[in-house]
Amino acid sequence: MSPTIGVIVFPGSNCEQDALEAVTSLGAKSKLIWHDSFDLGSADAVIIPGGFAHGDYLRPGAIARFSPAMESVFAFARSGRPVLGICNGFQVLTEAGLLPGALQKNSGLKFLCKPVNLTVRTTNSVLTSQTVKGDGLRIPVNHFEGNYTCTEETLEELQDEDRILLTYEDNPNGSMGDIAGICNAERNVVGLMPHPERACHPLLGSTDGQPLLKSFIESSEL
Amino acid sequence: MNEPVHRTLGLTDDELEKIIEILGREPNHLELAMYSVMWSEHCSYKSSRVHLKRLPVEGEHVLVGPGENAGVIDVGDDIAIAIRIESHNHPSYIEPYQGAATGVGGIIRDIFTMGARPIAIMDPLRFGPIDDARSRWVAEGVVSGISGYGNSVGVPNIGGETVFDETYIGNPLVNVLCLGILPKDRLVLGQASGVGNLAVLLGSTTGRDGIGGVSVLASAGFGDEDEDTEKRPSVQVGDPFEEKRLIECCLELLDARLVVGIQDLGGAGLSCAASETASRGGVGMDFDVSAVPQREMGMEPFEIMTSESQERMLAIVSPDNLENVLAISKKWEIRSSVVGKVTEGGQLRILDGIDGPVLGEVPASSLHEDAPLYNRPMAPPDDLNARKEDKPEKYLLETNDFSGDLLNLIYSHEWITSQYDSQLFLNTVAGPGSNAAVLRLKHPVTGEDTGRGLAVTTDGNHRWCAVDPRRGSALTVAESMLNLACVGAEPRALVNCLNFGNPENPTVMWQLSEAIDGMSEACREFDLPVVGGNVSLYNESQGTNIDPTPIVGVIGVIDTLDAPPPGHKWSEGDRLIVIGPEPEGLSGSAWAFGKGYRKGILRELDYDLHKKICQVTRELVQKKLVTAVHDVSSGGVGVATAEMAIASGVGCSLARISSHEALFSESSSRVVLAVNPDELTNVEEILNAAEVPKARIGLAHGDRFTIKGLLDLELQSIQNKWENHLPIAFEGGTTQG
Amino acid sequence: MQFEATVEVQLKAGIADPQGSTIENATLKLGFNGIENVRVGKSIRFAITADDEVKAKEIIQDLCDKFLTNPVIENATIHLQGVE
Amino acid sequence: MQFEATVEVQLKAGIADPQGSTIENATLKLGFNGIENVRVGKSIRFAITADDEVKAKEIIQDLCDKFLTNPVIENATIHLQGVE
Ligand SMILES: Nc1ncnc2c1ncn2[C@@H]1O[C@H](COP(=O)(O)OP(=O)(O)O)[C@@H](O)[C@H]1O
Ligand SMILES: [Mg+2]
Repeated sequence: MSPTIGVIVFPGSNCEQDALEAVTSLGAKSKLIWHDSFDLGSADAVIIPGGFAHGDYLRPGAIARFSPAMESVFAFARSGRPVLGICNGFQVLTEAGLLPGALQKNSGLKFLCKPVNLTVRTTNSVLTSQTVKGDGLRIPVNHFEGNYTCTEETLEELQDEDRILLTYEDNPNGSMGDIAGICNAERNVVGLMPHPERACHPLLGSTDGQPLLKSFIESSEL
Repeated sequence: MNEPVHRTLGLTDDELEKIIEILGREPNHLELAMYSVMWSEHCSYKSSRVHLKRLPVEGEHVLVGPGENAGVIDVGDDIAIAIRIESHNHPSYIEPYQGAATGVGGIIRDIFTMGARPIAIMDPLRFGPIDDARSRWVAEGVVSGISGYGNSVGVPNIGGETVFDETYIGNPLVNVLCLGILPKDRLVLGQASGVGNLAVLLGSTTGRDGIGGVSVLASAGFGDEDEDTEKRPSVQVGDPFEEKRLIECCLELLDARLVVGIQDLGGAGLSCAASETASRGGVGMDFDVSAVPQREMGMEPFEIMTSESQERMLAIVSPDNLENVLAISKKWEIRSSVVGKVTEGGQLRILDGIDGPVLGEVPASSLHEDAPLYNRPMAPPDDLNARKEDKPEKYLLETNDFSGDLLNLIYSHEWITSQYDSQLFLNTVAGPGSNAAVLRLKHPVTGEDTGRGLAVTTDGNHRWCAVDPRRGSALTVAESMLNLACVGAEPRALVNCLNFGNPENPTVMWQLSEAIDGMSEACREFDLPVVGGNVSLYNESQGTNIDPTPIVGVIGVIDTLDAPPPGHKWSEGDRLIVIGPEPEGLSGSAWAFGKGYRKGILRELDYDLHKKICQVTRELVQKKLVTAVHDVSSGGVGVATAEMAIASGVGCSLARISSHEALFSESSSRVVLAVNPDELTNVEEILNAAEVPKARIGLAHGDRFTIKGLLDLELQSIQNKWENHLPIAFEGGTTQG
Repeated sequence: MQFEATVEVQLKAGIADPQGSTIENATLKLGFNGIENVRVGKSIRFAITADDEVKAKEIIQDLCDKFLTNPVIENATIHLQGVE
Repeated sequence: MQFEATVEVQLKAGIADPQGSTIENATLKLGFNGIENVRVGKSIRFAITADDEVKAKEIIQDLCDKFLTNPVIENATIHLQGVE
């Protein structure tokens, strides 16, 4: 039985269909979950997709994290189910406190859309289990606020607990520790700024997003 | 103020006479305000309409031609594509960020009004010289405005153009094209029908922004002028979040077939939307101004009717469906209010309360159809012949720094394009920086991949059009055809945005008329229907008109999209071939303009040869016989090959390019091909069979960019110049004052 | 002399502030009542060295006009405080 | 009672502020000397109705903690002024 991936849609989200297309192309079932509903239905795993939830007004994720669906995602995550935040979804997860740190404006103060090279730092997470440590992945970023920022203690903790999943080869946004993606202590909640769903089709220039999304789908079967 | 009111509103005495004739009485202030905005150049096309009629508009695949919010074409598989281009030049000069942002918002509304989901935008831009700090301020603001709005509203930006030239120093051009996709049977038109149906206003509140010229009507009510401008800002602020919800809400309403017609509110606001929907449907409308949600206290009816507040739509709904419409709006957190109802006859009545007093009453169609039409005086420039004689070739002896000249002409657009989301929706196979943008064609409802593709290009060339507006426009269309051929696409339709100076100047009118003739001729020759467009006049500052700048957007279809198109990257060892006629003349070239030689004569386009070149290029691309391909345009063969070398990271040795003309001429119908030696015979056979002129010009290899006898540069040095050109320029800082 | 300056850049009165309205709506949903007319601007703080307060103000005003604001849609308010 | 509130949201001291540095560099290029330590924050103005000033401050503080700032990187300063 292929698992069902629920994709949360806030007003202003815009990558929800892309996430859906990518995970179904990899054999999962998927469905959209409107932010106003507490009911995550039969989702085995949840993706919070990219976009501009509530216009990113005030701060990305600042309003979205109060949605009913996020309350359910909170419980879902606490129960150990896989949760993935991509780009805006990562921002929502940090605002919601499900992941540590914050995402500030890019150090170059410009929106940035381009493919970047990432290095896999650990395979111990729901996003990276199917990858190889040290491998390079070419995946696009697409954000204005992708500059990962946290306290020195948090950074140390992330490093010590092997919770930095992906780093940039050539830091595009000023992120501390070149961080592109991290996970929580339980390793079932993950967030990353690059868009793996944009690298899942040969016509789009890279299929390096596939192992990440495959890992995620597989982890939701367990 | 001694000037009669109508004149301060920009209406002539004759126009007032006409209004009196239509109404059979003097108009009141509200009515006058509505006529003044609807009969403005911007809304009525009064100076250009007589000329626009000459453009060919019919074609096999055309579902909707000019006259609606967007053109619509059939691309097969029950899929239709809506396309439109519009300018937002003047607002972008005074507030670049918001001017450009609201330009993006406006064109996107034109597309989803048709029932189409917006899937891509493109942005042909023109700015003053990059060494001017204010022009950089404009450019930086415009680009971040397009980025800020477009990315957030969720429509990828897949291409465009950026030109810096002194002609735009006091008047930049910000044109935006939008493409939408719809199942053929969802097509809706912006019309009202069904007496008793309701007009529902969706979206933002209405404020005093953008009521422009008509604000004089109320100046008596306010004290000093400063306060007045403060209360009636000419600048509108875009709200991409509202627009995003408006898109989703409207598409859901259309999917559920809950609306009879729908219309965006653009120029002239509610006056335009109410009268346009009514007159297109052959009905009238009772419109209740008091029901319009207002952002500010104490707005006058004329302010409400002419406000250009952004992110609003007017839907025509049968009373049975009202409840459902309101429910869907609520889901998307879109404000909705019943503001009017469809009536018999053709009168647009403005009321204070739906059963309240009538504040104004005009025949709805008179606001459009009776708008004045001018055939303004035209005259070629007095020195036309002398200009033709003044060719750049005359000055050749003074200049022979081939390397320096080439390096000055190349720059990467990445500083701009990396600020745009170019990939959303997972369609973008070739994005910014390609010969033409290429999108996967997926069914808009099922999401199923058709295995086919769409290709789009925007082109404009003020240099060619300054030298000769007629030939320049024809060449612009030709360049678009060739761009599409380079990605293997068959052209289907064209839209245009005609950016010109002051139409009251006979030379400008002559330029406009010539350009339209050139464009018409080319479109007829290429069998390319014009499905829509926009005219932007009065692009002038301090009495100086911009060079004529018609921009075209052309869309085509790729039958089998199973691999990305060849692009600019050649491989070590590839043979390089140029196909097309011998280059001739430097007039209108980027090289010549860079040196200040802005006159001369353009060669006439050989349509038959151009068609052959397009055809054979398309064939080679479709058969995957070339590694790389680049049409020769701005900067000539020099820039084309340099860009290919930069993209590849592989240099080249070229020969048979031995003069300025050979290196920098932009004469048309030429393409650089890079061919793997194994395919060379094959390719040359096809070229021979096609009877197109061809010349082997060299070999891709190594780490130098060498043209025998002219220049020899390290590839790395070209690359650095290319990459750093814009970033270094912008590091010089910007200032708005 | 050195001064601490704060420049508050606000949208002019008639200009729409979508960010402000969205925040206002959100406060309601979060259960905060009685909050209205939310307007979002920038606050720019810096240290400036100038001969005297008048001179400092002049420089800052110039900076605002040229660079920190677009007077077409924004107003600036300057606060200044001596530190030495 | 109604109050006019201004909440100034600033990045915490240790947090890098690229916007501030960019402005600082630009001032130099434009020929302004003596401008240093530029920090850019938000200024959020609104009207608030509450029983009294203490109550109003309480509500705003709560609003700041929950919503207007991200405590990981930001601080808020509250200014309040009665209007009735
Ligand atoms: N240069 C042109 N070529 C062809 N059609 C044009 C041109 N300019 C305007 N049109 C058509 O005239 C119609 C009215 O345009 P416009 O007033 O700009 O629309 P809107 O009301 O959406 O602003 C459009 O359908 C447009 O396609
Ligand atoms: Mg329209």
